[in-house]
Amino acid sequence: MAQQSVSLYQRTGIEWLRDFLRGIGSFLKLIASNRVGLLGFIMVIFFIVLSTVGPRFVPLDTKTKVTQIYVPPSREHPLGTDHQGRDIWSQIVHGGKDILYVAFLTGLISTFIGVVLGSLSAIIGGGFDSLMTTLADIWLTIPQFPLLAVLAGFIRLDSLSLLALILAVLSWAGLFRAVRAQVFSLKERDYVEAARALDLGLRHIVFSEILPNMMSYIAISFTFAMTSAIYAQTSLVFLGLVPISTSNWGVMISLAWTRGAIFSKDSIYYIMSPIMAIALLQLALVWMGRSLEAVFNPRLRAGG
Amino acid sequence: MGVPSALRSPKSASVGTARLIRRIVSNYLLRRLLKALFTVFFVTTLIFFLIRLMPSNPIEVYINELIVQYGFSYEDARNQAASLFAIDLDAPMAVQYLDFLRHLSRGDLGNSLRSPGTTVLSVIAKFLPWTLFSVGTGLLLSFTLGVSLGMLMAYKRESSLEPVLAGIGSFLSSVPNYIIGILLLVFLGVRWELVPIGQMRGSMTPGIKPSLTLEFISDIFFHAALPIATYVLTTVGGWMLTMKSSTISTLGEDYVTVARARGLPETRITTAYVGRNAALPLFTQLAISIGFIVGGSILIEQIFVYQGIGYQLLVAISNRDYPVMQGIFLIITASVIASNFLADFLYSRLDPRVRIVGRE
Amino acid sequence: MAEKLIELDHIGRTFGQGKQKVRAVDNVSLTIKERDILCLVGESGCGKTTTGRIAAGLLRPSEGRVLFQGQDVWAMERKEFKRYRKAVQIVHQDPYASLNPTHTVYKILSAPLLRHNLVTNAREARLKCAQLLEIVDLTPPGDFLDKYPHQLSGGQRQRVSVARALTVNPSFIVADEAVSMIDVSIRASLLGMLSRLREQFGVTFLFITHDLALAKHFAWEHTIAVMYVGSMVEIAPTPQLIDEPLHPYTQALLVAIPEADPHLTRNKPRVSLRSMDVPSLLNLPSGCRFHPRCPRFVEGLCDQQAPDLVPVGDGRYVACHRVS
Amino acid sequence: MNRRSAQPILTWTEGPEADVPLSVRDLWVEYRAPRGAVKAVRGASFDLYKGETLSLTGESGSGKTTLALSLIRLLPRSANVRKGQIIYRRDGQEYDVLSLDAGDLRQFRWKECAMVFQSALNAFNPVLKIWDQMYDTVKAHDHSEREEVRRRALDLLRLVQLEPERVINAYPHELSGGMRQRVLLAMSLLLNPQVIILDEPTTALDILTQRTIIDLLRKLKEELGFSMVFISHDLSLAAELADRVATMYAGRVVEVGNVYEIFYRPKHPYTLGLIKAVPTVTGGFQELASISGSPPDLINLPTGCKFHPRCLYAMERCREEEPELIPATKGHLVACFCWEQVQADWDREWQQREPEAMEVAWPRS
Repeated sequence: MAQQSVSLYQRTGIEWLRDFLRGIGSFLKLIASNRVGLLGFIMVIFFIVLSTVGPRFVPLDTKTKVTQIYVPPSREHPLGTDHQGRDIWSQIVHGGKDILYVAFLTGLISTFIGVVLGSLSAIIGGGFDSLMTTLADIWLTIPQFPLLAVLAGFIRLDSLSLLALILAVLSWAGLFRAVRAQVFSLKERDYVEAARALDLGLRHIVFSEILPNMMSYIAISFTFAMTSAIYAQTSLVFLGLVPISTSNWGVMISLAWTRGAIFSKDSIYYIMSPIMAIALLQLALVWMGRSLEAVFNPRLRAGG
Repeated sequence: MGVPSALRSPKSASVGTARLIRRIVSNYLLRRLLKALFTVFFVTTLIFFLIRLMPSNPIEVYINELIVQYGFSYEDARNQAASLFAIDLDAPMAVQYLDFLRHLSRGDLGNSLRSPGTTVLSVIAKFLPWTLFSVGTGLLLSFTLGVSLGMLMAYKRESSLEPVLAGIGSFLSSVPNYIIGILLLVFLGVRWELVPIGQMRGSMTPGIKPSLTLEFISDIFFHAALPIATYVLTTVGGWMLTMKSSTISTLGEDYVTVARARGLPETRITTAYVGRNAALPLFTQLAISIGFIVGGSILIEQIFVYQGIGYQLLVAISNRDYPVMQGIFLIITASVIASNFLADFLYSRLDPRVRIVGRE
Repeated sequence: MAEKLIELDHIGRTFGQGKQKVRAVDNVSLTIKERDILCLVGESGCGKTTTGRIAAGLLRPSEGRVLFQGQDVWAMERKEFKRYRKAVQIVHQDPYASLNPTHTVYKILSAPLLRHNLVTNAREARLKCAQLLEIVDLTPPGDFLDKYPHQLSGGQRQRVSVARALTVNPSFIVADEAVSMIDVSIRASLLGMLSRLREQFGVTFLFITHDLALAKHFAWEHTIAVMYVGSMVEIAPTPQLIDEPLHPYTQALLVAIPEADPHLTRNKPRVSLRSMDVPSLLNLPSGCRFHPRCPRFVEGLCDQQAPDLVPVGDGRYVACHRVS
Repeated sequence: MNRRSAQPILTWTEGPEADVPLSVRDLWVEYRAPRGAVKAVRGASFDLYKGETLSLTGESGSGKTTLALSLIRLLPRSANVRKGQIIYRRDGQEYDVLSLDAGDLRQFRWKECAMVFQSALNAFNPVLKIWDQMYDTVKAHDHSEREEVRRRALDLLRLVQLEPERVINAYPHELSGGMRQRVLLAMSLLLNPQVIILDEPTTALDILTQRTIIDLLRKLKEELGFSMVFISHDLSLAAELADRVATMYAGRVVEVGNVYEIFYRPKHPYTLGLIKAVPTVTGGFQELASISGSPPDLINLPTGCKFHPRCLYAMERCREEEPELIPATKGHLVACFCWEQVQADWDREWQQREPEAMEVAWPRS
């Protein structure tokens, strides 16, 4: 009997590998189970590939060609050309990198701030907690975008990382509140108390009992922080408040705006391309955020 | 028979100071008012120190500018700066700060650097009403529309209408507001030529006299139409989706089931039982929403060349007109806080649980 | 005579502050001997769960001492405290909240084993987990080890909770309404399993329940303690408490509980209480907490002075002016 | 209300049909779920006699709440009544509840058949005063004078032992759970209905309050003469209050009969198991027995009798065929192929344990 149970409960390396692959498979299956989420996921992947790998294959067109101003889409120019006869497609390919970089970095920093401050506030409690909540409440009533615009008036926001840092710091309050509420409810769960009784240690409690159960929250917060970072960044560029150094979609809209392309009937592809790129990226992130919720929430996995 | 404490009539006793403080702390509206005042104070302080402590101190920048561009002596430049910023530059920081607060409490926000002789207050007085008008109308419209559509979606959540509305709602709430503004301009104004965008610029037709005539009112609505449309389009999606989920969860509440069991007419259930309770959480969301929509006015007024406070802020920023920037930012924050307070007030009228909290 | 394992010495616990201050537990003393069962009975909100959490060392009392094998728990050295912490385990009420939904049964059970070096490798951990599942009657264990909590029924989850508590070989288990949310048709087998643990492993129990019938069944040869709105009203060996309750609250409770026997329940005497409302913890009555409802209320005594829990012989304790 | 088309109705009652205000026949209700259809009620049938208390008992998932909700057609949207009849009778007329139109249904609810819900804590609209909700209820059904409604409401609140003037002007959150439950009880009597359904009305209350409410219910029923469907998972409440008891398992009434019959001569192995699983408070120590196995998965039900995987009496036939609810003795129906054997075993056990017990148990027959 004992012999039997050993072989019954022993797991070989191949089995572990199989389980691992199965895990990835079920992750993809879950993403796929939500149609809108899958679409968002594919679109986000597309934008990432486009902006990271794309520039290697599509050179940025910088030559002015007077004969080719506002040419409609063709084989040669899939999205037509701009007011200087340059290829729009190549600008789209090259214009996403900065935006994604800032969005990703902002998401990372602000999620980190939110998770650390929110968890600390919920775990320490007492005076620290009430101070932090009051601060967050006040912070939330300050209109963020005007503050950002005023800030841009004071400092030159020409470093992408600095911009990301500022955007992340500005958005701490919302994330803080969400994470704090989550940790507050999670730390009162019976299984956390059981872990305390079993003396499993703070690290186990935080990283194994609490965090995995708020992954969906964190993931959604992350995508949310990314969308607001994209919004803030492109609007600042559009208003000309952030020094224009490289080409990105915001710069394209801004140029189209200042060159009056908006008021020209021929320039529809020029103005619509960056607009659609930004709008689709935002949509994709929001959709993906919803499906991530399903992936991390095991109660929704019941069927699988 | 015992009576719970909440039902006992309040003891008629002398009201001591301690009791007064407890009253204030336990009164929802007073608590909110104190918080609002504190937030205004917090923001002004933030702005003051931001200006003074920035790596490139805008006051120093301005003094330099006066010296280099206009050949002022350092002393003259300094005096000019001090008078425009309404700050005594020689005093220690703490005194400057108190001075600043004193000026502020008198409503003195300093003078514009770029158009000498113009007070910041007059700039605000001239442009703020237009923003309040367009943003307020937009918010009201989108709230009403969003709440109605949200309830409709919740009630018809198994029809084919719901996914369509949900799709539109999620599209509108995820696409940035300036993009919607540009799209309106490009398609309605340029491609399809449905609206005369040339004539719609500004906040009213030059020469028309402000009065309570139909002509004037329709004129200001004509000029504000596109900004208002943009505000509505960018925020209505959020209200729709929030109201939908709030309504769905309210529909699952026991008291709605009980109301049905009691045989109440469906209209009564929809309004007094579902609608009123489902809308409550939306009032707490107004805070973030108002801030967002007012902040968005900077972009929207720029796109439609609407002469409001957001447009003026951008002008001030690009001119580096610091006192105006500071003043406008303060007033924007103050109006957001004031509207939040208003939302809180409405909320406390609608939810008796908030009102009574102090009596427990 | 068995050794005293856990003693609660005049403990009290307050939650919140200012106006929201709630006195959840007030001046409660209890002694539990080794291999004994103490059933703590009371209505929801009477402070029995708080008492249980204090006994399990999960909550520090605001006043009073908790003694484990004669040592003050909150004055212990860190190492000693950890030993106590592991010796005392808790099984919660809600089977749907007491297991982490993101972990498999194996992960739930192996975490404490690996953390405290009770096993040396993963293979041994799996074996040990399988043994634990067999102890709590989840057989064959292979069917359960890799399941997530949501794939188990309420009763099965509760068994996993017990198995998790057993990983660290506890000498004392606080079972907080451990079977209350389980369907009656399978309750008895769970109770049977718990009793077996006492016999097999010498586990001592603090069994918390609102159901006096359940308490009577589980602790027939042991002791029942009755709580009312944060304080202890009566402690007695089970058969005596059931046959001849002394405190007016216990009497009222015994009479009020309906029985699953039409004759018995319909022929129970009626006690008329002076009030129908349970006092709020925010606004406790003066003197004896039961006095606003008590049929044996004496004016000027019961509403002035809180009675102490005093021994009345025969291993019985009562807190009532009219009894002692 | 429209008279329903004259159709013969099967009935097991002996007297005239007018004495049966409510009959349920072969009711099937399913819920749509991602994994498949949840078969909550599967061919449930019972009669409610005039002036009696019928207790529906069963464990979680037995379908008792679904059954109760379908009586006043308050099932959630995901539910679907597949077939069956719910017949309501008043003044010699019969109505099919399931085919009432919206207007008639609204009138039927509360005026004919009121329901007291499990969680009175949330049964009231938090933003309206108790009076407004009382008045709403009356206004929805007839055009009574405001003053008259107020007087009646105050009377009823007094009847359920509340301080009427205070309670009527209170918001729900100002009342305790026990008070709210009594207000709901008073409200259920507002329109003098013929039938009241009570769904676990005392589960959330403390025991002393529960006892008061039970006594109150018994008194009210005697004074006002309504019929009551009392739903509870707690066998002891059924023993306390019911005239007749119906046991439900996996969406079906498996046994129904007089309360003494059910408790002292159960004929279905499931009822028997339940009785053996519940300890009494007073009296000596009793052995308890569990029913083996676990409650069935309502999406993938076993074949044949749904209880057979847990049943000690199960035979080959039970695995293949589902037993019908048939009369075993007068007024005592059971859905089991082996009920005779169950009863024989039970009798033997009783006589061995307490010879006089049977005498005590049969005061009526």
